[in-house]
Parts: sequence; structure tokens; C-alpha cells
Amino acid sequence: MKMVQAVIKHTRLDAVQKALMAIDVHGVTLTEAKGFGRQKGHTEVYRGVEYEVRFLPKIKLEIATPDEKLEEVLAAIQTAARTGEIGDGKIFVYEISDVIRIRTGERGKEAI
Amino acid sequence: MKMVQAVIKHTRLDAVQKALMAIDVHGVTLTEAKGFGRQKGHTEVYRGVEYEVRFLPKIKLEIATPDEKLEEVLAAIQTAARTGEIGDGKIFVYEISDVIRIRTGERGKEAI
Amino acid sequence: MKMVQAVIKHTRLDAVQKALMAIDVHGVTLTEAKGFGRQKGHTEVYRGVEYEVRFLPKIKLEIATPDEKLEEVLAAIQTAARTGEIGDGKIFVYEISDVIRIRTGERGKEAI
Amino acid sequence: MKRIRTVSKLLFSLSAAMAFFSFSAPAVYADAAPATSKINSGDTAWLLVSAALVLLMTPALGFFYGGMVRRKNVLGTIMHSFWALCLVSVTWVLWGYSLAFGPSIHGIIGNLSWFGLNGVGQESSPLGSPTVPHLAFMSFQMMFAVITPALITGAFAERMKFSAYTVFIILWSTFVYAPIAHWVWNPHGWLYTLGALDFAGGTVVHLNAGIAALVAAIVLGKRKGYLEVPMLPHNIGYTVLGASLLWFGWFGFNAGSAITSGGLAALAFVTTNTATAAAALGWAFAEWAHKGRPTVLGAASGAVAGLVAVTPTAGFITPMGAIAVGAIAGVICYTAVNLRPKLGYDDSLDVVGVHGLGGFWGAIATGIFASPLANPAGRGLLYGNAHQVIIQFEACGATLVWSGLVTYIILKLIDATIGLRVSESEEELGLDLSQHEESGYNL
Amino acid sequence: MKRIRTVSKLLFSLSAAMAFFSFSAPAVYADAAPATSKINSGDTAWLLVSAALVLLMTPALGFFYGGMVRRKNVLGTIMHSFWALCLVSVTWVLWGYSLAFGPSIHGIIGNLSWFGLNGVGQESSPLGSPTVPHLAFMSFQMMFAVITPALITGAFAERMKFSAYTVFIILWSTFVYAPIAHWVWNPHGWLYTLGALDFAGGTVVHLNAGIAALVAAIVLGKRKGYLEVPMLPHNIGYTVLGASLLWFGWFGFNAGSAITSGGLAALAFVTTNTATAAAALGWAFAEWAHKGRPTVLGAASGAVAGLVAVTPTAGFITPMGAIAVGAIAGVICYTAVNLRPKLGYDDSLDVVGVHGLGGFWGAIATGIFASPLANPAGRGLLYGNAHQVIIQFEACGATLVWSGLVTYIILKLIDATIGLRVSESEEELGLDLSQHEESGYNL
Amino acid sequence: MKRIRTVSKLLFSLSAAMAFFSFSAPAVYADAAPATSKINSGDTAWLLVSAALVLLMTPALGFFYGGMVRRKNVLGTIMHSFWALCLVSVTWVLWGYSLAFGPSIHGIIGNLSWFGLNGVGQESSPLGSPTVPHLAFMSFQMMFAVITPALITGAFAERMKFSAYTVFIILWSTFVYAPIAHWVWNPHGWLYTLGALDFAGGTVVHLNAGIAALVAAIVLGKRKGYLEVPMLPHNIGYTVLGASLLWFGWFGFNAGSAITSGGLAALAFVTTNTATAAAALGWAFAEWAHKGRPTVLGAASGAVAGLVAVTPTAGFITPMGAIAVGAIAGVICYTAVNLRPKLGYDDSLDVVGVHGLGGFWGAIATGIFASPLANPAGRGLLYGNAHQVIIQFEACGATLVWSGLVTYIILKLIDATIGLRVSESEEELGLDLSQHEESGYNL
Ligand SMILES: Nc1ncnc2c1ncn2[C@@H]1O[C@H](COP(=O)(O)OP(=O)(O)O)[C@@H](O)[C@H]1O
Ligand SMILES: Nc1ncnc2c1ncn2[C@@H]1O[C@H](COP(=O)(O)OP(=O)(O)O)[C@@H](O)[C@H]1O
Ligand SMILES: Nc1ncnc2c1ncn2[C@@H]1O[C@H](COP(=O)(O)OP(=O)(O)O)[C@@H](O)[C@H]1O
Repeated sequence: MKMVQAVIKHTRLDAVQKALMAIDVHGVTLTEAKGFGRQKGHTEVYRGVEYEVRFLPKIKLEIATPDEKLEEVLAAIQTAARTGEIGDGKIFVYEISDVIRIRTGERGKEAI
Repeated sequence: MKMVQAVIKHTRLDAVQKALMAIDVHGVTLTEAKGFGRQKGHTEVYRGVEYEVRFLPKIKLEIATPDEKLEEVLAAIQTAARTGEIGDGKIFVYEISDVIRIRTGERGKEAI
Repeated sequence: MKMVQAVIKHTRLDAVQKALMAIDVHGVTLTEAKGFGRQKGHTEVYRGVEYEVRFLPKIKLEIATPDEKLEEVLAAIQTAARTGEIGDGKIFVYEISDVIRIRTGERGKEAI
Repeated sequence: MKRIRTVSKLLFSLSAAMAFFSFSAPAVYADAAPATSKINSGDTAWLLVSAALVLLMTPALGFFYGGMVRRKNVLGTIMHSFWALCLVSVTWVLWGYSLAFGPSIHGIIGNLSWFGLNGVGQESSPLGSPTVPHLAFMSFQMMFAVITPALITGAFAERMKFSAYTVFIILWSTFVYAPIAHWVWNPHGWLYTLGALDFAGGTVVHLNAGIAALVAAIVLGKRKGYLEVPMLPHNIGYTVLGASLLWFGWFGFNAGSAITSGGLAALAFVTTNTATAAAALGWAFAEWAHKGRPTVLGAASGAVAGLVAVTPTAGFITPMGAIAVGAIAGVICYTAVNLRPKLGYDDSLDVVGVHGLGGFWGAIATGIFASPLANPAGRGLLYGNAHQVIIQFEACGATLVWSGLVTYIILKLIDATIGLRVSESEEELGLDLSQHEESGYNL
Repeated sequence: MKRIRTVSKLLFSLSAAMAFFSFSAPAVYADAAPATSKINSGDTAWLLVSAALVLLMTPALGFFYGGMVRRKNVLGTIMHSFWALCLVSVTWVLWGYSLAFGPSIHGIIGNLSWFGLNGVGQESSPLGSPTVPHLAFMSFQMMFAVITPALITGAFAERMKFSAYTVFIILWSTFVYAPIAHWVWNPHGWLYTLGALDFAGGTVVHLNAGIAALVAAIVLGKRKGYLEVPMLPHNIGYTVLGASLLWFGWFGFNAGSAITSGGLAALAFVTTNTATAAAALGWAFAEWAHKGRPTVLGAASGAVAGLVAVTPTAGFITPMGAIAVGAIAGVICYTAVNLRPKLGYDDSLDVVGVHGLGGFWGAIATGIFASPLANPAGRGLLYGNAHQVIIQFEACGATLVWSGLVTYIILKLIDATIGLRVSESEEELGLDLSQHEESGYNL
Repeated sequence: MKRIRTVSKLLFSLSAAMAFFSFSAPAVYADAAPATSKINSGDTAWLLVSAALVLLMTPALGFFYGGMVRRKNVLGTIMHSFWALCLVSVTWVLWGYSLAFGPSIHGIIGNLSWFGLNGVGQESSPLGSPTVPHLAFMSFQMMFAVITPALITGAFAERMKFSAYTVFIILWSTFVYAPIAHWVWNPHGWLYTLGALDFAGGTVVHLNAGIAALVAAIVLGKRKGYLEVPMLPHNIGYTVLGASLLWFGWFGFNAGSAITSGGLAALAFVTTNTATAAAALGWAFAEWAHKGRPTVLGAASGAVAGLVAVTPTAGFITPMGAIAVGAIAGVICYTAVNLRPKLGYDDSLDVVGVHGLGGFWGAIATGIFASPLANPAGRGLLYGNAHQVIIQFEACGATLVWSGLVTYIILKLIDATIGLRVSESEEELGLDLSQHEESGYNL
């Protein structure tokens, strides 16, 4: 099983969610994140003092998925999250060694 | 070493923390998350416009643990986090290749 | 490729960011987290009722990095994040099986 | 479809009601004979400003309470106060004022001859002061009727059904507030004629709300997880904002209760401020001694305790007396709040400890500290009139019995019919989403 | 370097202007003959308090609106109101008051002889009431001029350039507000002489702002992603805070419009409160029937709708009439707001639905409900004077035409020169960062 | 156990004090002879409303400051203001008023014969105006005494021990504020007799606080990480809310300083509003020219700078003069704030730049712009009286010396005994948790 972790722009969340539902992915965990990368940050000025803010708001999605569905999920996210501008984000894939559904105690692929 | 990542309900946090302390787990990192799954979301209505909110507030816990303690940790979380209702959450297990304690520079199992 | 996940103190963020830039790391994802560990929490008192707060505010950084750069990144973070006091945090290292840059579709090391 | 029909019906009924509403007011609202009018512009200005200040207190209370609940209940809690403002503003105009201040039926209750403010006009009235328009006096009193039920809501925060709350407010303000206001403030009310001193509503407003709160906390039962899971105030900034606006508005409440603008209003102004500050100090220093740290929530709570305690006594005591009344109120209420977890009920935001006990202490303190030097209309124990204390106890007792009993009946009635409490899962979800389908913050 | 030079120039010009400013006011500001002064201290106190209350409404509006936008626009939205307060406070003193209330040129506009408040002093004036200083009347009117353009900002929230907004405010308050205020409130204004009834500004303020809002929403176009991405109110606590302070301040707006302190002010006070509460109930109950849940945002919005609707009519109707005016306003505005997504424009915070329609309904309601029992100065349809309704329609029509037309011209002019709208990427980033380089919360 | 005993002792002492408190006020608080009273209801209403408005300013200041600090210090900062309100409200009643306004000892300080408001009653007094109750005048003055030390807190935000702060407030308001208030406002005070013009407290309140702030910033030292780690304002909404309520309340401060309700109050009302708006514009346009963007924090700060600058001069200048005073204040204070990082001290929230410099400019501006057309009591440089500027400088100088010196002594004394500053780890944890064991937000 794989864990897909995607860092995307706020504005693309809706599109990504729809794309995932379209390929029957019904489990996602989301966290608010901030990203630092090629994308230029902005300046904030308070009472004459300037602050460079390089961390920009992003959304981090985590989707556990069986190996065979991985590429489908990656494609869906990449297409839906893409605007073509710098800062669109990254997708990271990890190996999961186990999954448990807390409610039922199911383990492994069944639990996803 | 394993990283146990559990997505649980807010209301179960206290119980899970106690359960972990009971089995001598003294290191946890927590993030506020939102989850989308089988559990039904809710509707919000603002000035006549309805919004379907499918992402529900969850807590994400991360616990690094030596391999031999893994099952104990999983059992503790699962028991404490369970309410039996849809939305109880999931536990994901990953392999960690290394751990460092920043303060001392210890590495590996010692550092957990 | 490795994912370096560091849990650090708020006050060290600036130093860590500078240290990373100094070794040419230009991609970081950050989340607000709360940590529970050896570090003593604090008490909050509201209308006579005392609450033990054991979870303390931390910053979680995630940095994807090629294998060959791993030790450099770890050293940079550890040095910059260290205050020598309990609660300085931990660094966890995972294996990443794949990375995709959403904007361009690049995969693997290129995408980091 | 069904809903659209409901709305059309609503619209239709409203239109139908229009004609009735407009013609049903045969009173002369305009000054018939301005030449001989005794209306004083300064007194009227002061009374209208005071009414506006008291109005502000109700939403302020919403923020005071709203900051203390958990995030998921912030809107539901703020709404409790806001809704009381909306509902009672209308019922008071329709029947509340007539019941409370209208022609008295044996000192027990007003009759309905002032229904819809029939006869309540721009000219002066025998109530309050001849120098202010009857409508101004009415609106000042309205604001008191509005805030009193809102005070109770702290006792059942985070768990009451909104429909039940709506019914509760209407019944409570009609069957509990109006009679007690009549007894104490109507010149023919039986407690008034008895000689009970209550400058601005210690018994009518605070003790009354405090007792109703006690009953409500018991009838509704504890919040799910009470004393087990942490229930931290989610936004103390809101609470301090509320307390600050309450302090500001309370000058209208107390100094406005002089009805006229002059020395008595100035005295009540000063005693109000002094007692409030002293109570905040009393609470915070008690905390400091007891727990090692003075808290901001404590100072804000203490200020409210002081405002409550000085309410019945503001126009009767000296500034030095106000320091005593306030400081003692701060310490008493702090102690009460500390005992709360040991009691068997969940008075979530300490209405009993702050308004009930504070109001009670204020009423008795009036019997003790009332100084003829401050106001010839009152003489308390310290100035040789021990009897006043007894009268004050009687007024408290009457309020206690009536408010306790009738509140209990109303709540039981609602529980038996539409149910008082939200379901367990609604409670877990929070009032904001379950009762209003909104969230307080989308930060 | 260039900037430093700009600042020095600024400083220099300011210094240069000093002498001019100070000498250009030959009027006698001091009371020349206090002995014969008719200034009444109570009336003056009431009017000054009212002006202060109305002042508070503008930042309150900022919070009312600011809570409804997305987090990234909170400061930009609050700033819209705050900036209107700053700009119009100065332009009103310079030329606005003279245009609106100065000696009339054929009932169309005032001349500039009161520029810089030349001749507007501490003595009483023929405007308002002889019992209050001219400066007090001026400042009361100023607060109305301040809030009116701020109301419009809800229509173009989250997308207007700040520089464009600055120019817009100045032009709009000069060329739209001042003339219409002149027509309706200046004793020589053509609508005034026609007999139009507008107690506190239903047409001048609310209908006027509502029409300008409609034009602005159309000219600026929809927000990026409108009806596609969720645009949830980010902090309803702010919105309720704003609505509560608006309610509080509106007593100054309406009851202050009696100018004197007495029975008429008391009447307007009561009708204002009653209609507001009734409208909040109307809106929330309509929601309850229609969607199954009453919302807090709905109650707050309904209260504002009621405040708007009762504005023109506050001093003319009975309290029972106020219940009708308010309840109907709540239901009408709720319906309008529900239809908004079906209309082709993005009136982001429902200025058209609440202020436009509410103001229109209030103006017409005045023609219907004005009761000679409440105020001999007005007699509406229900009291046998159908003609009043026609006059009210005429006043609305004139406002509609002038405001619609001139607002359109101003906006098109700005768009053609400096541009009205922020760029797409600025809109995505939010006004706070793109226009002000600040963020609202660093929680 | 020890704590319980402490609390019991506290309770006991309080009870013991009761009798003393109540009997120690032999003054006749009641109107002995209302028939001959000169109390005017309108003037009194205005003064009481003004006092209430000024009261609101202190918590408003708490929010103004509280929004500018980091999240972990929000409650500690709000508490600074709230606590000043509580402490000084009591000490002022006990001894402060007597020192400042009581019978003068050689124009230097009042004696203690009005301790506990002994003799300060409902009748009128030789102070202020014969038309208002002495208690009303006292309470108005109290609010000034309350806010002045609160202003200073911006200079040592985020690092002072709460116990040290408590002691500081009491000593400072006794040994710095009371004497200076005596000099300037007591009819026998030496600066008063010299002819210094200070309408509403430019020197007594703002310059005084500004100098104390400078000393405090230097004595306490910089915050840990100052200019190294970002210290962004955590909630600018709070800051704008505070600024708005300050603006609202300042009408009481300035227009209330006319003491009576009439033309002079109206003039001060208008100049206050005008200068405030002009200063906000001045600051924001300076930013726009200098940094390319006007900020919301800048507009709010500019408004406060304008309010400060117009304070001493509000009742002496024309509205056109107010535009000049305000606009210049905005630009001056903006410049000062920009220089701050280059200075060697950490005046965290710019008290020196805004209140110190603004107050100084206002005092001098009074000497320049005071116009006999506005108020016959003042004539400045522009109207031919250059000498007034010199007197104004003298008043500023005297304030500077006394305030600077005594503040320094007080702070050093506290530092040597209980210590001024929190420990490093407490500073890192934040004042909310370390001083009060609370957190501001549990969102
Ligand atoms: N090496 C990395 N490790 C972790 N997160 C990264 C890394 N590189 C980029 N990111 C995340 O991806 C986001 C987008 O990256 P950025 O370089 O700005 O744009 P792009 O991916 O379009 O080139 C960043 O804001 C950050 O959150
Ligand atoms: N495939 C998945 N990947 C990541 N997180 C998931 C996945 N499936 C579920 N979750 C997380 O678990 C939570 C609970 O899942 P849900 O399907 O609602 O209930 P249950 O686990 O009881 O069947 C979700 O809210 C989401 O946060
Ligand atoms: N086993 C663990 N799993 C996950 N996070 C941990 C673990 N142990 C510690 N942490 C994180 O590291 C932080 C610092 O740990 P702590 O024990 O307080 O101090 P130190 O690392 O200096 O000994 C904690 O607050 C927590 O966020």
C-alpha cells in the first residue's frame, strides 16, 4: 500500500477533491500547511518595518491507496492541481507497512 | 523503527493520550487535520446559499516507536480511539529509516 | 530519496530556515504541530479549574532530499534547531518512493 | 414546495396583520400640548442614552459568554443573547410592559390595557419621572427585560435546543420576569409598598436570573464529558470585550436608573465604577493568593460580579461603601465559582455563582450599607435601621420562590413537549452546526 | 530617494497650507452673545451623543462586512469603511456640508459659501433646531455622509483596487451624496418642498447606497470563482459584533434625527428598536421555515434590514406599525438575498438586497404607515392620505435615476483611467496582502 | 493550607474595613437643598456620557495594543489596560482625586482632605462648571487618570512582570500623574496660573505618558530577539476595533472637556473628528508615498496620533486649523515610528512616537493655532500671540522633567526590590501563560 502526500494550492482543493471522487477515492486526510519553494513570497509592512514572508499557505492531502491504484491517483491529483504557475506543489509517495480501521479493527488493504 | 500515524476524533484525544501513557509512550506529535471518508459531512448555510462540507475536523497523531512495541501501541490507540461509529479514523504505519534527538544528537532507537 | 521530518521549536524556525538556505535547500513544507514528550507542559487555570496542558506548540518541517544530501540536511537542522534545553525536538527520516512536481510532471529526483 | 408555501403564508399573514397593527394604537403618541409639557431635554437625553447603553449590554453578554465556551458553540452562545434581544423587544412592546408596569391588579401583575403600548406615548407618565416621555421610560425598562433572560443562558450553555430556547424565553419573560418586575418596581407592587430597596434591579434582574439558572442547570443536566474532558474558554479576548462593553453599558443600567440627570445619577455612576473595580481587584487578588496567579478571565469575571452586586445599591451608598460592597462581592463570587465543580450540577458559565450570589449579596448589602447621607430614601443597618435587612431578605425570598417554581414548571413543560436538550451527537457536533448550520470561524 | 522627496514635498505643502487653513475661517466660532443664546444643553447633549453613536456605525459596518468575507480580505474590507470615515470627514468639512446644506441654488445644490465651515459656528442655525449649535448639527450630518459610501463597499468586496476606491469615495460623496442630501433635507431642496417624508435617511442613505451598489456590482463584475468555489464568511463573530454596534449606533441615527431631545426622539428610539427586532425575527423565522434552521448570520442580517427599513419612518409611525414595517422588511430582504445567486451580478455582501430593497420598502412604508397620532407631520395611506405613497415613489425614483447614472459615470471614468479592479493574481492573494501588505491574523 | 489562610485573612480584613469605609464619609452626598441647585440636567447628562465614553477608551486601548503584540502576549497586554482601570479607579477615589484636585498646597499638590471622596458630593463644586455635580466632575477626571498609565504599557509590552506592573501603576499614578494634573488643571496649580493652554490633556496625559514610556523602554531593555525575529502584530482586527472605540470614546475625552453641553463642546467635537481623520490620511498617504502601500495598521495608528495631537487644542482651534494639526501629526508620527528601529531602545508599540511626539506637537500647535474666533480663552502665534508658544514649551518642559525623573526613580526602585522583568523563559513562553496561566485563543 502507498501513502500519497500532495502539497497543493488552496484554490485547487475543490478540483482535486472532485477528481478523487471521480476515480472512487473516498478517503483523504487534509492539513493546513505552509510551503517554501521556488514561488516568490511577499512582503508585509507593519509600522514601517518590512518582513519578508517566504512561507505561503498550502494544503497538504494524504491519501492511502492500494498499489494498483497509485498511478490513477497520482494522475488525478496532478491534473486537477495544476495551474501551470510556479508553486503548484509536489506529490510525495511513501510505502505504508500497515493500515488499521479503528472502528472495525480491519487491517491492511481492507482497511483503506 | 516504525512511525504510527493515527487519525482520530477530537473527543478521543484524551483517552488515547492516557492509553499511550499507560503503556509508557512518552512522545507524540499532534496536528489538527480534516478528514474525508465514509462519515457524512454537514451542510452550512450562509444567506441562503448552502455549502456541503465534507471535511470534518480530526486529530492526527504521530508516534515513533521501536518495532517490538508496535503492536502494543496499535492496540492501545485502537481501543482508546474507538467509539464504534463511522468516522473513528485510521492508523497508518510507516518504516522510519532514522531518528535524531536534536538536543543530544542521539540517533536511532535511542532517540525515540 | 528521503523525506526529513523535523519537529522543532517555534523560536528556532528562522535559524533553521537560514541554515537550510545556506546549504541550498529550497523546498520545505511546514505545519503547525503540538508535541508531547519529556518537556514539562504548563497549567492553565480558568475560573478556579486547573488544566494540565502537556501538548506544547511545535513546528513540523518536511524536506524531501536526495539520498546524497541527507546527512548535510540533518546536520544543518540539528545545529540550527538546538538550544540544549529539553523539548528541542526530533528528526525522523523516511524513504520516499516517488516525487512528482505538479506543475511540470517531472518525477523522481528531478522533482525535488 | 412546502417551504415556499410556508413562506408565502408567512408573508400573507404579515400583510394581513399590517392594518390591524396600525389601527390598534388609538393612543395619542404626539405631544398634544407641548406648551405645558414638563419633559426635560437633559433628563430625556440621559434616559435615552442609558437605554441605548443597556441595549448594548445584551450582545456584550453574548461575547462575554461566547468567549468562554468551546469554539464549536461560539455562535450558538452569542445567539442566545442576540435572540433574547430580538424576542423580548417585541413581546415587551406587545404585552410585557403592560404586565409589568400597567395598571396593577392587586399589586400582583399589571393588566393588559397597555397592550401594544396602547396609551404609552410621548407625554410624561406617573412612572419614573414626570420629566421624561413615557416611551423613554418604557424603552429603558425594556432593555432590562431583554437582558435578564439572556443572563440565564450561561447555565445551560452548549446543550439547549434552539427551539426550546425560543419558547423558554417567551414564557419566562412573561411569567417570571414581568410579575417580579411588577412587584418590585411598579408603585403598586407588593414588594415596592413593603419598602424593599432595589435601585437598579438586583433582585428583579440578577437574583432572579441566578435562581432560574440554578433550576435550569439542574433540569437540563450536565454537559457530556463535564469535568472529564477539558472545556477551556476558546477566546478570552471575546470575554474581555464583552466584560468591557458590559462595564460601559452598566452606567446606563445603574446611573440611568436615577431616571433623571443630576446628582443621584452621578452618585450611582461613581459607586458603580468603584464597586466594579474593587470587585475585579477582589477576585484577582483572591486568585493570586489562592492559586499563585491572577487571571484575566478572573479580573473580567470579578468586574461583572461587582457590577451585579452594586446594581441594587448603586444609588444608596457612598463611594467608600461601594469599595466594600465590590471587594466582598469579588471574593464571595470567586469562592463560589471555585466550589462549583464540587456541586452536583453543571452551571456552565457560573450564572449562579456570579449573578445569583452577587445579586443576593448586593440586595443584602443594600440593607446594610444604604446611607441617608448618600440618598435620604434609604437607611441600612450601619445607619441604625436593622429592619431594612429583613425587608431585603423578604424580597429575595419572594423572588427565590416564584422564580424557582415557575422556571421549573416552564422547563418541565417544554421538556415534555418539544424537548429541552439537543441529542448527544448534536452536542458533540456543537450548537453552531447542529442548531444553525454555521461555523464561527473559517480562519 | 524619490519617495523621500515625495514625503518632504508633502510636509512642505502641509506647512504651507497651515497659514491658509487657519486664516481662511473668518467666521465667529465663539458664541458672540451667549446671553441671548437659545442653545439648549439637553438637546445639544443628545445631538452630540447621537453624532458619536453614528460615528461608531462606520467601523461597525467594517466589522459587519469584514466578518463575511474570506480571511484574506478581512483588513481590506474593514479598511473600506474606516477609510470612508477618514476621507469624508475631511471632504465634508471642506466642501461637502456646504454643497448639501449651504445656501441653495434653485433647490438643486448648495453653493460653496460654507467652504471649510466658513460661517458654521457655535451659535444656532436655521437648520435642524434653533436649540442646538450649528456645528453640532453639521457634525451629526457628517456622520451620515461618512457611512453612506461605506455601505456601498459590500457590493464590490474582495476585488476593488484601493486607489480606485479612494477616488471613488471622494467623487461619489461629492456628486451623488451631497446633491441628494440637498434635495431631501435642505429646506429649499426640491424633494423637501415636494413633501417627501424621510425621517432619518431611507432614500438619501440606504436606497441611494443600494442603487450605487447595484451599479458597482455590475460594472466591476463577479469575483473570480463566484458560485464555483466556496466563499464562506470567515468570522461571524465579527459580523455579529458589527451588527450589534450598528444597532446601538442606530439609535443616534434615528432617534438623533429628532435633533431635539424629547418625545419625538423617544418615539423614534422605540420604533427603531421594535422594527429591528421584528425584522431579525422575520428573517430568522423565514429561514427556519424555508431551510429548516435559523442562522445567526440571518438574525444579524435581519436586524440590519430592519434598521434600514425603519430609518425613513422612525419618527412617523406607532410601535405597532414598527412591528409590521420590520417583520415585512426581514422577510423581503431574506427573499431578495436568496434570489441573489440567480441574478447575473455579484453583489457580494447583499447591499442591494438589504440596503437597496430595505431602504425602498422603508420609504414606501412611510407613505403607508405614517400616523398623525405618532407625528402630526406625516399622514400615510392607512390614515387616508394615498397621495403620500406617490410622493414617496417620486423621491425614490429621483434617487434611483441620479444615483444610478452618476455612479455609473464615476465608475466608468475611474476604470478608464486608473482601473477599478485588482489583477487576477492580486485577487487570489487577497486584498490584505496585495493592497496593504498586511495580514489580518497571525494567530 | 497557607493559601486558604491567606484568603480568610483577606476576607476578614475586608469585613473589618467595612464599618470604617462606611462611616468615614461624613460628607453630605445627597442634595441638601435641591430647590436652589444650579445643576443643569443637560450639562450633567453630557458629562456623565463623556465619562462613560472615556471609560470605554481604556479597554479599547487594550485591544489596540493587544492586536499588535504576538499571540502569546495578547491577554497580558489587554490585561495591562484592564488592570489600570481597576487599580486607578480605586486609588483615585481613595487619594488620587484629592491629590490632584483637592485644596492646593502652594500650587504643587492637593492635600488629602478629600480622601475617600470626603466632601465630594452631589452638589456642584467650584471645579469644572457650577452646573454639574461634583461627583460627575470627579468621575470624568477619574477616567483620565485611569487611561494615562495604561498608555505607557505599550512601551514595555511583552516583558514586564505583572507584580511589578501592579506596583508601578499605583506609584506612578500617585507620584507622577496626580501632581502634573494638579499643576495644569487645578485652578491653583502653578502651570494653570502661568496660562498654559491644555484643553483636554495633551501634556498631562499624552506627553506625560510618552516620556514615561521612553524612560520605561530604556530601563526595561529590549525584548528578546528584538529586530532579529519577526514580531508581527497577531490580530490587526483587534487593533482596528480598539482604534475605532478610541475614536468613539475620544469625543467624551475632548468634547466632554468643555464640561458643559453647548457650542464649545460642539466645536471640540468637530475639531476632534476632523484632526483625527486628517491624521489618519496624513499617515496613510505618507506610507503610500514612502513604501508604496497604505496600511490598515497605519490608518488606525494615524487616527490615534490625530486624537492625541488634537487633545490639548480641541477647544481652541477652528476646523480648518484641525485639518492642519491632524495632517501634520500623522506625518510626524509616521516619521518617528519609522525611525524607531534605528534608535537604541525598544518602545515596543511606539508610545513615544505616537503619544509623546503627538502630545508634544499638540501642545505646541495649541500655541500656534489657538484662535480667539474659536474660543476667546486662547490666542496663539498665528493670531499674534507668540508668547503662548513659549508658555506651551514651559509646560512641556516641566512635564518632561518631572515625569522623566520620577518615572525613572519608581522603575529603579521596583527593579531593585521585586524586579521589573520576567525571566527569559517566561518571556519566551509569553505573558499569557507565564503571568496568568491562560491562553488567549483555544480556537
Ligand atoms: N524539497 C521539498 N520538500 C518538501 N516540500 C517541498 C519541497 N520542494 C517544494 N516543496 C513544497 O512544494 C511547494 C511548491 O514548490 P515551489 O518550488 O514553490 O513550486 P513548483 O513546485 O511549482 O516548482 C512548496 O511551497 C513546498 O510546500
Ligand atoms: N484512504 C485514506 N487515506 C487517508 N486518510 C483516510 C483514508 N480513509 C480514511 N481516512 C481518514 O480517516 C477518517 C475516518 O474515515 P471514515 O471513512 O469517515 O470512517 P471509518 O474509518 O470509521 O470507516 C477520515 O475522516 C480520513 O481523515
Ligand atoms: N516518539 C515520538 N514520536 C513522535 N514525536 C515525538 C516522539 N518523541 C518526541 N517527539 C516530539 O519531539 C518533541 C520534543 O521531545 P521532548 O521529549 O519534549 O524533548 P527532547 O527531544 O529534547 O528530549 C515533542 O514535543 C514531540 O513533538
